[in-house]
Amino acid sequence: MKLNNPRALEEYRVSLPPKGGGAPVRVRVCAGTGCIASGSQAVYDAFVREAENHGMTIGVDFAADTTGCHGFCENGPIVQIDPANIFYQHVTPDDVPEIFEKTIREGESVERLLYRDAATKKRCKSEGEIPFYTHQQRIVLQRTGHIDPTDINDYIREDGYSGLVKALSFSPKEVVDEVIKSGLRGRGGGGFPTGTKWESARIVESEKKYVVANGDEGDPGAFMNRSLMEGDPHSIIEGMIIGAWAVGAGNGYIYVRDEYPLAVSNLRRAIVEAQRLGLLGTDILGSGFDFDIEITRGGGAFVCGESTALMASIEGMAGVPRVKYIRSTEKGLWDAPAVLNNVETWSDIPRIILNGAAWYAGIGTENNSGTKVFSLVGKIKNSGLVEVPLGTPLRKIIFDIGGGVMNNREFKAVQSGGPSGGCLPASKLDTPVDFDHLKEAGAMMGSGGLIIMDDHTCMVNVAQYFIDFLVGECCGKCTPCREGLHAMQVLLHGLTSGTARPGDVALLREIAESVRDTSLCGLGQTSANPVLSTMKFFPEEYEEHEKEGFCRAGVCSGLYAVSIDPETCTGCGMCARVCPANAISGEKKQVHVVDHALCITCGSCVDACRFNAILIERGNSND
Amino acid sequence: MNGWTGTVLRINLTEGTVQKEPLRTDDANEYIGGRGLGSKYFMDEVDPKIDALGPGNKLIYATGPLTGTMGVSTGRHDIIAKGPLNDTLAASNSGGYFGPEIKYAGYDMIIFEGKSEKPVYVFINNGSVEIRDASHLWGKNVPDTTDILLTETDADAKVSCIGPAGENLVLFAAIINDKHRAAGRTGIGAVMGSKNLKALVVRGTGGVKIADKAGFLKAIQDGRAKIFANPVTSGGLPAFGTNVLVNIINEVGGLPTHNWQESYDPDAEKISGETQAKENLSHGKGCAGCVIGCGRVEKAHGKFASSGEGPEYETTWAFGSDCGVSDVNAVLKANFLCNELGLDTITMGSTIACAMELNQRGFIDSTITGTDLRFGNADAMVEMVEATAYRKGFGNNLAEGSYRLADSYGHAELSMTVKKQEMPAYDPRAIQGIGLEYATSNRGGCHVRGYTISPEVLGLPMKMDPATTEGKPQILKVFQDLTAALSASGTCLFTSFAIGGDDIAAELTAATGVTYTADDFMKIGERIYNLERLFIMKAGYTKVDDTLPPRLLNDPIHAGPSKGTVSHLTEMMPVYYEERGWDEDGIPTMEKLEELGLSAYAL
Amino acid sequence: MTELIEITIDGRKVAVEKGTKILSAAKELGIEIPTLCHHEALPPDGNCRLCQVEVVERGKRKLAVSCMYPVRGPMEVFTNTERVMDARRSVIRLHLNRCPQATILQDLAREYGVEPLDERFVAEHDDLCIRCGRCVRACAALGNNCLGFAGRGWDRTIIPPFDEPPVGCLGCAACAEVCPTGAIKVREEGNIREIWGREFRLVRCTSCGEYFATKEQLEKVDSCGVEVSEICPHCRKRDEAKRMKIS
Amino acid sequence: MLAILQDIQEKEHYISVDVMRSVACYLDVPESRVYSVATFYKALSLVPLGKNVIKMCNGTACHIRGSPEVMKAFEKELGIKNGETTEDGMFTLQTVNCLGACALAPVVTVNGRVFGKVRVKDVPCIIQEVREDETE
Amino acid sequence: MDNARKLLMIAPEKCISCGTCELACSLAHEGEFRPSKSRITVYRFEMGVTIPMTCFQCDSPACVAACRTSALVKNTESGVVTINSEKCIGCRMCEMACPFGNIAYNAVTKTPMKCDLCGGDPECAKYCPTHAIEYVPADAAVSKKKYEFSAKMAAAIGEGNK
Repeated sequence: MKLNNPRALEEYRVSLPPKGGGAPVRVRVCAGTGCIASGSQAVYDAFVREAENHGMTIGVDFAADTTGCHGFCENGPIVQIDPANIFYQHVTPDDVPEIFEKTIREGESVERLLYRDAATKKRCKSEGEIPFYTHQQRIVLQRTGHIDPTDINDYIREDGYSGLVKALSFSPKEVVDEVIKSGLRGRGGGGFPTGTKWESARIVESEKKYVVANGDEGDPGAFMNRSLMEGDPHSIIEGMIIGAWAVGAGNGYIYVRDEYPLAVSNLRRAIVEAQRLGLLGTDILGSGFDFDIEITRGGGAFVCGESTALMASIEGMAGVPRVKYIRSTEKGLWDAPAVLNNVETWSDIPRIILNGAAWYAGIGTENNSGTKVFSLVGKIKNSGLVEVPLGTPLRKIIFDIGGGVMNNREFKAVQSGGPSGGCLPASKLDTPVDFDHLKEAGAMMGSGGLIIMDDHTCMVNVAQYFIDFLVGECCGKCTPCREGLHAMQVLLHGLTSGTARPGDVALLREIAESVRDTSLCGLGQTSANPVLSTMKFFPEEYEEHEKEGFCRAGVCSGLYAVSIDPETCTGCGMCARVCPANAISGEKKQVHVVDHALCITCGSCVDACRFNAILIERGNSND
Repeated sequence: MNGWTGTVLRINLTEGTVQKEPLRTDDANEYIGGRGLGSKYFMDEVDPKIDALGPGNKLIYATGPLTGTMGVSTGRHDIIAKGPLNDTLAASNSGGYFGPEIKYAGYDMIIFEGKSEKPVYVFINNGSVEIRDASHLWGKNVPDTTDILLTETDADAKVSCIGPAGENLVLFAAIINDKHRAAGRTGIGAVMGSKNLKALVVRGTGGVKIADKAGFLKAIQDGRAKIFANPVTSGGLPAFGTNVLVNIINEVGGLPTHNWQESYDPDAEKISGETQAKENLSHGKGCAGCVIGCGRVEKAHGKFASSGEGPEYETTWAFGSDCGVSDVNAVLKANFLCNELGLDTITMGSTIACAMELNQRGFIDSTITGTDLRFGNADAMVEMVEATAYRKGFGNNLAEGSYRLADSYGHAELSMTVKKQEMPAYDPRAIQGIGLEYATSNRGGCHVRGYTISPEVLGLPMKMDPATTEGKPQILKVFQDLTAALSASGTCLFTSFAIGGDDIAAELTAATGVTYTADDFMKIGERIYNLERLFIMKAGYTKVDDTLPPRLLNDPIHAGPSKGTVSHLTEMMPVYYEERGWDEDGIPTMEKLEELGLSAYAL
Repeated sequence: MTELIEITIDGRKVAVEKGTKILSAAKELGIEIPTLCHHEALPPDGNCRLCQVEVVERGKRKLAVSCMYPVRGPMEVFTNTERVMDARRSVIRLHLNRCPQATILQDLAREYGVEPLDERFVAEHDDLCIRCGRCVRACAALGNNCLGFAGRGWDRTIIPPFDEPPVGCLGCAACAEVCPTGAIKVREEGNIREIWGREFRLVRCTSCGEYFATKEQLEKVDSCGVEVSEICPHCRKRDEAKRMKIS
Repeated sequence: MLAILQDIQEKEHYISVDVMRSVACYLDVPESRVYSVATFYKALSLVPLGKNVIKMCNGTACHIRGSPEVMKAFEKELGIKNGETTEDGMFTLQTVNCLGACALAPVVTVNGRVFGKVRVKDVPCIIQEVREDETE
Repeated sequence: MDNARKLLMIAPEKCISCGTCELACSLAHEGEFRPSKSRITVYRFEMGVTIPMTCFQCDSPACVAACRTSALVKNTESGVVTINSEKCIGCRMCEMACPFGNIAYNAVTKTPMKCDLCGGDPECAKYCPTHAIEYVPADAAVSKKKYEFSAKMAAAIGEGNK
C-alpha cells in the first residue's frame, strides 16, 4: 500500500487499531542489546507461554511487545506492565508465573522486582517514580522502550511522519530556516549548527546531493546511538527525509557501526516498511520529491566516525580522512554536496518541525537548545542512557540521575566525549553540560559518553588506555597522529610500568601538543586530549609515576604496595577470596594482612573491598 | 673543483693496478695542466736518463682546465713521455674529442706506468677502470682497432690507440685518437707500444664545472670575436686548413724541397691548399669546442684513392715538396696511411726525403732499399710508409728516423734534424726566427714550440721581416712561453693568431676561480719551458745541441725568392740565452730558477 | 578568465587564481615551503604535515597545510612564524622516529635544529618509508594502481596487493623516482630489473644490445597510441641521425 | 565493496586472496584498493577465523570494570593470544572497541551472543557452554 | 600565431662537428659543460659528416601522448613541447615514446631532458661558430623545408620498420 498524499497518511493513522489490539493487559519487554544479553528474549517467551497457560488469547486478552532500550540497561531485563504502569527490573523467566499471579491477576506489584532507590531505600513502582527517570527529559528517547521498533504502525500511532507532512508543506528554505531557528547543534560532538550546515548544502548547485546519518558510534563507553537506531529507527529515517527535502538530496545513507547488528536489522526493516508505505522512494506522499536510503555497515574502524573517513568508507575505500579545507557540504560524497549528521541529530528533526523551532529553542539554554542523550557508565551506580536538557550540571547527572559512584567510593573524574574528549575532576562537577561549557572546562561533548571514575582509577592508566585505543584505531595517514600516538604510547607505557626516564612527562606533553596542533583530521587533532586533560587536572599523578614510580590509584602493577587498614577492615574475606596470588590471609571477621612477598599488585583486592580498607602505599610490594 | 676535475688516474701496467689520487692543486695552480702539469709530474717521477722504451718511462695523458669547456678552441690534450726518437721530454699535443672525454670521465690526467706483460687496452667508463686483454687487436691498424673497441665498449666512447708502427716500436710512431688526430712527435707511439698498451678507451658522461659562468661567457665572447675578426682564423684556416701555407711559404722562398736542397718548389701549386680545396676536400672539421675548423676531411683519387683526415701543411710539405712529389693524391695517401698505421707524418716524410737524398748521392741504392727511392717517386714513397710501420725491408731502417738512418751510412749531415728530430716545413735560411726555434726547441726540430712564422710571415700580431734576426730571440721567447702556457690550458695553438695570453688568462680565471693575469700566464709558460729545458739537459743535451744542420748554416739557398741566404743562428743564440736568463752554456741561472720556483731542479 | 585574488604571504602581496593552493602561491613569490608528500604531478594528500603555515582568514588565525589550502578569498599567510617552525620541528622529529636513516630527514633535522628522540621510539632502524604515498599516487597516475596502503595506524605500510609481486606493474620505477626518501629499491643487473619483489626481464635494444626497458613499459607506451620499437632511445637518436645523413 | 567483503567474511569467516581478486574483477577496481580496504577494517580477516569468535569488549566502561583481567583469563584458558585462533580451529579470540553494552560491562560476545558482567571465574563456563553447543 | 613561431634550422653541411652546441646547451641547462646531458647531440660519422640532433617539436608529439601527468605539453602558441619537471614522476614513458630518441631521462635531477629552445633564445644557435644551427622564423619557406624533411623522415622510418 502506498500513501499518495498527506491525507492518506492521516487516514491510515486513524485507521490503525489501538496498540496491542486493545488487549486489557500489555507487557513490554525490553529487547535492547543490554536486556537481550541479560536474557530478555527468554522472559518474553515465558510471558507468552504463561499467558497461554492462563488461557489468554494473545492479541485479544493479552499483548506482549518487545521494545527498544529503556536506557536502564544495568538493571535489565526490564519489563513494564500496562495499564498498571509497573516497572520491573532484573526479571528472569522464573519470575514470570509470579508476575502473572500477582500483577496481572491481582494488580499488585512484586516488591522484589521493583527498583529500590539507594538514597531513600524506597521501592519505586513505576518508571515515573525512579529518580533515574524523573530527572530526565526524554524527547529523543521518548519512544524507545515504549514502541516496537520493528512495527512502523507503532511509530505512526505516535505522530510518526507528521513532521514530514508538515515539512513537505514548507519550502526547503523554510525548513532550513526552521532548523536554524531551533538552534539545533550537531549531536555528533562538534556542535556545528545543523541549520547552517544544511543551508550551505542547499545553496550549492549540484545534480547529486546526499544526506548521511552517522551511526558509527565508535566512542567506547557510548551507546546512545545504538539504542536510538535499535529502538526508534523511523525517527532517524523521517529526519533524513525532511533533511533531504530541505537540501535537495536524492539519496541517503545510514552508516551503522559493524558491532550493532540489531541496529542494522531494525533500520533495514524500518526502511523497507517506509518504502512500502511510500514514505521513501519516488514521489513521497505525492509531493513529487524522490528520496531513498541505503544502509552502509561499518567495518570496525573508529576513524570512520570522522565525517570524511565515513564518506570514504561509503565510497568503498579504506576509511581514511581527507583534508577538509573544502567542506563536505560542497564536495562530500563522490565529490557531491553531502550533509552528514549524527543519528541523534536526525532524530531531533521531526519533532522540531512538528512542534516548531520555538518549542525546541525553549529547551536547554541559549545557544545550547534541546536535550542531549548521554550514556552514563563506568563506576556509577545507575548505568544507562540519560537524556537531559543541555545546560544540566554534571553533578545532577552523576549524582541525582546516576545515583553516585559505585561502592560509595570517592568520585575522581568524569571522562566525557570519548577518546577525543577529556577528563574533568570533582572541581568541575558544577559545569553545565553543553557544547561550550564542556569545551571551556577542558573536555568536550563528543557523542555523549560520560564515564565515571572513582579514586581507584589511575589517570595515567586511563590516558594510556585511550592512547592504546587510538593507536589501534588511527588510520595511519598523517604523520603526527601515526607517529605521535605511537611515541605517546611508548612514553605512557614507560610511566605505567615504572620505566620512565626523567623528562618523559614533559616530552609527552610536547608530543601531545604537537599531535593536537598538526594532525590532519578532527580525530587526530583531539587524540591527545586524554593525555592533555588528565595532565591538566591530575599533574601530580604523572609526577608520581615519572619521579617516584608510584601509582596512587593502585592500578599500575608494581608501582605501589598494598596493605590493609586494620581500622576499617571488617574481616569479610572478600580480598582474600579474589587474590589470585593468595597473598592475603586472615581469619573471618579478623583484620586481614597482605604478604608483600607474594603480592603481585594486580589490584583485585582494591576493587573487591567494599570498605575502602585496602591502602595504597608507596614502594613496590616486591621490594 | 672548477675547470679541473681534481682527480688523477694512475694505472700501473706492470702490476695491473689502478689508483685515483687527488690532483696536486698547488702544482695545478702553477703549471695549469696539460703540457705544463704533465711535465711537472713527469719530472718529479721519472729519471731523465731513463730508457725511453723501457718500463721506467711513463706515459701521461694530460688535459688542461679549459679542455672540454666552451673556451675558445680548447679541445686539446697532451701526451707526455720521454720520446724515444730523441730522448727529449715530449708533450705531444692532439685535438679531436678525446681530451674532453677524459675530463667528462672525471680525470685531469691519466698516468701509465710500467709495462704490461701482454697486449692490453684500458677502458675507462667514468669511475670504472678496466685493464682488458688486447691480443685480438694487436697488429690491427688504427681505424680497425677503433671500430672494434667502440663495438666492444661503448659506441659513444673515444679511442686513443697505436697502430702497427707503435707496436713495432718505430721511433716516430704516433698515438692516434678519434682515428685521425695524432699526438705525433718524438715517437710516443713507440712508448705506448713498449708498454704493450694498445689503446685507451674513455667514456665520460660527467661534466666540467666552471667557477664564474658569466665571466667565462664574457671571456669567450671576447675571444671568439677576435677569432672571427681575424683573416687567418676566420678566413684562411677554415677555407684551406693549414695547407693555406703551402703557397705562402713557397712565396717567401722558405718551402724546403728535395730534403732541403732547395727552398722553393715550382710545383707547390699542385699540392697547395687551394688545389686540395678544389680537388680533394669533402668537409671542414673542428676539434671539440673549436671555433676555427681548420680540420680537413679529404679524398684522394686515382690509383691513390683513399680518404681520411688531413693532411696538415707540414705533412703536405713532407710528402710533397720535401720528397719532390707533386701528386697531391699520393701525398694524401701517404698521410692517410700514417694515420692508419700510427706514424708521425713530418718525420716519416722527412726520413723518406733523407733516404732519397742518400739514394740521390749514391750512398744507398735499390739493392738496399728494394725500391727506386728517387725524388718524386710517389709510389716508392707510399710503399715506404707501409714498410716503415711494419719494419719491412728498408722500412726497418727508416723506422729509426732520418738521423740514425743517415748516420748509419756515415752521412748524418744529410739528416735535416735538430736533436735527432726532423724539422718541419719552414726554411730557417729564409725565415730567421724559426731557425732559432728549431735550435732551441726543447724537443728538437719542431715548429710548434714557438711559431715565429706568425709574425715573420703572417704578420701576426705584428709584421717582422723574415730575413733579419733583429728582435727574433725576444719574440721567440714570448712565443715559446705563450705556447707552453696555452697548451697547458688545453687551448689550440692556432688561436694565438688572434688572441693572446690576456684572453686565455681571462678564460682560465673564470673557469677555475684562480686568478690569472696575463703576466702570470706568461710566467707559467716560462716556468714550463725552463722545466723542459732542465729535463733535456739532465737527459744529456748541452748547448752544442742547440744548433741546426750544417746545410742551413753554411749552404746558401740556391734559388727562389730567398736565394743566397743562410741561417744566422749564431748571431741570435747568445741574445736568446740572455733573454731567457740562461748562462752562456744555455743553462738556466740559479736566479732565473729561483724566480720561477724551479731551484729544486737545478742541474 | 578565472578570478584573481590578492593575498599576502610573509608581508608580500601576490595575486593568484582562485583555488590556487598556498604552497603554489608562495612558490610564485619564491618562498619555499618544505614538503615531503607533495608532488606537483600528483593530487595533494596533505599527510606529511610538513608544509604547515599560519593562515589568517576572516579574523581567524590557524595552522594549515599549504599544499591543500585553497585561496578562496583575501587572506594573510605566514610561513616562518615560531608557531609554524614549532609545528615543522615536531613533524620532522616524528618522521625521524620512523626513519632515522633517511637523509632527507636528517638534512631537515639539521636545518631546523631538531634532535631526534631516543632509541625507544624507533621501531625498525632501516625503515625508510614515511608512508607519504607518493608512490601510490604515482602508480595511480600511470593508471596501474599496483601499490596501495595496507593495514592502518602505526602498522600502515605500502605494498603491492596481497603482498605479492604486483601483476600490473610496468617495472618503470616511477614509484622509486618520486619517493622522497629512497625507500623503494630497484635492482638492475644484466637483463633483470627487480622491484617490489618482481623480476622483469629487460628488452634488449636490437641495435646496441643494451637492456633498456621492460616489455611492460613498451606495451604501456603502445597503449597510449604511440608506436614503439625495440631500439633503445639512445640508438634511436643515432639511427635518426644516420637517416638524416642519408637524406 | 565493504558490504560485499563483509558478506563473504560472514560466510567464509575470512577473505582469501582469490576472493579479493574476484571482487576487484567484479567491481572493476584495482586489486590494490580491495587489498587496502580488506586490511583496513577490523571486521575483515585475511586469515581463516575459528568456528567460534570470542570478542572481548575493551570499551572504556569494560576496561574500567576489569576487561583486561577477563581477557587474560580467556588467553590462559584457550592458550592463545589476542587475535589468534586455536590450533583446532575452534576459537578465535579478539578484542573489540565497545559493543555498546557498557551498562553490562565487562561484556563478551561469542558468535554474536552477548555475555554481560563477565568475571574471571565465568570464563571457563562460557567456553564450556560453547563446546557443548558445538557437540549438540 | 604562426608568425610568432620560430624554429631551429640545422644545416649539417655547415657543421664542423665541434660540439659547441652541446657545450652551450649543457651549460645553459645543467650549469656545466656536459655533452652527455645536452639536449642536442652531435653525431659524427665518417668523412666528416656530422648531424646535430635535437627535438623536432613535433606537431603531434608522441612524448606528450605518452605522458600521464601532463609534465609534457605542446604549447599551442610557441609550438614548443615544454617540460614541467615538477610534474614529472620519472616513469620514462616519454623517453620510450619519442620515435627519434630525443628525450632522455636524467635520473639525478629527476627530469626528462629535451630541447626547450631555451625559452626563445637557443644557446646552441647563439654559439654555433658556423651558423649550422639557426633559430629562424617559421615562415613558409622554412616550413616547407621542415615539411619536406619530415616527409623524408617519415619515409625513412617506414622503411626502417619494414
